[in-house]
Amino acid sequence: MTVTVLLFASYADAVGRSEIEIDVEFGATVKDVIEHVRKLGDATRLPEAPMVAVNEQYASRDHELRAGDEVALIPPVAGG
Amino acid sequence: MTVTVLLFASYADAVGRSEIEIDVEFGATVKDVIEHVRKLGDATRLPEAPMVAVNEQYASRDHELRAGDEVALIPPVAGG
Amino acid sequence: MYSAIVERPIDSNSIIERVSRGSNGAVVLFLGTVREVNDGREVTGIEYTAYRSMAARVLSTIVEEAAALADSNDVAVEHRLGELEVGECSVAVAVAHPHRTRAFEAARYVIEELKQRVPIWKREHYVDGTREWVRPTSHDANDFVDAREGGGR
Amino acid sequence: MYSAIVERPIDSNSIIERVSRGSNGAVVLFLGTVREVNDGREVTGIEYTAYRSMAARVLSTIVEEAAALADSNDVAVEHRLGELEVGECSVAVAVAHPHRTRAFEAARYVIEELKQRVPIWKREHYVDGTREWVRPTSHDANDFVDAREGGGR
Repeated sequence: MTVTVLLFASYADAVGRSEIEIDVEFGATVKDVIEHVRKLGDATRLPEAPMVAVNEQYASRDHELRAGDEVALIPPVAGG
Repeated sequence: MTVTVLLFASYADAVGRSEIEIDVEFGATVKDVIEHVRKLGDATRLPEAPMVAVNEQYASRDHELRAGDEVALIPPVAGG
Repeated sequence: MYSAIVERPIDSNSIIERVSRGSNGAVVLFLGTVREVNDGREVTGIEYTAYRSMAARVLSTIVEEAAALADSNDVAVEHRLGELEVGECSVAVAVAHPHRTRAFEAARYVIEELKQRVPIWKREHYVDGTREWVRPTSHDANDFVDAREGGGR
Repeated sequence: MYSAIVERPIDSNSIIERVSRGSNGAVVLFLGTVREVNDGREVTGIEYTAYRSMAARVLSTIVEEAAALADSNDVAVEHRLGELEVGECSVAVAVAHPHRTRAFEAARYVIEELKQRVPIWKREHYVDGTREWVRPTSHDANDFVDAREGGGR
């Protein structure tokens, strides 16, 4: 199944892209997506356990994904 | 010796005046001035122990006065 | 540092400008405004009076204390006297600081101390034509004054 | 209640107006502004970016939480994105309430939660021409984010 991965700020710089479509196994979790993305970019700049949002809600590493989910890797936020 | 008594807000209403010159004994204290003023006005509206400032500084009841002091009886403050 | 007792409308922008500098990352502004209802009675306006020379002196002292607390000179306060209508601003406090925690603390300090120590009084005017001197309430943090006054309402 | 992510200058007066009503006696405004020096480096400006749809959603949730906390709907926040110069306002929070304690608490709540939960990032531009994504610092109360992120600087 396909999910959309969004990358922002330093994570977008590390991977060189801000949006990626990736194929994952049925039953894949947030953790699987993170591992996939870390292979695409400069893994030293992508932490093993970044904050992640699935469909705009913060989600845990073992959150199970569904086809079409929007998975955002969220660098440390710095608003304000 | 003479001191000037300043009255404000509800205390001025109680006494009907906002400034009084009074004669007190040498060595008189804030307490003596309060007792003096309570006899001039509606004593039920002038508490026995109001806040007092002498020369613009908050002072205790046993603060000893000097000639020419400005003694202000301060109703509960309500600024802001 | 800036403190003033004024008899004209308060311009909150000018208070903010007094504390704004490029070295500050946070500004906290507090505005006190005249409420239309107080203790269940409908208010048409408020008249503020003061022991003016002492009020100016105490206000200035409080600003110095807040500046010391925040380790910043960017503290400003203005209190208005005279007749105010509902919604009008009676007091404005602004504090700017490199970091927000200090700005919040110092702004809070100024308004709490002002309400406890500055000799200013207000008389509310009610819809029925009566007027009454307002005693401090314990809605917020005025218990201190009630205790010092030895009475309470 | 009002929350918005904007790409134009923030007008603090309009934020105050959104919360001002005759029933409120206190307004607290917080402004975050771009500092000229951060961690000892001279800054010429800041570029704010966001996961915009989520940022708007989280900001709106935080405002609802603050309104519940204060028991008042008079809570407003605006966060700006894009390129900002030193001294410009990046965020404004305003809370009005009949009583000041609640207004202070709710304003503080909004800015603290915003800094911890809203997906917004900033890249500082330095005098030497370099630019760098800013990691949250622990100057104020961002320890929570560092902890959640499992790393820290």
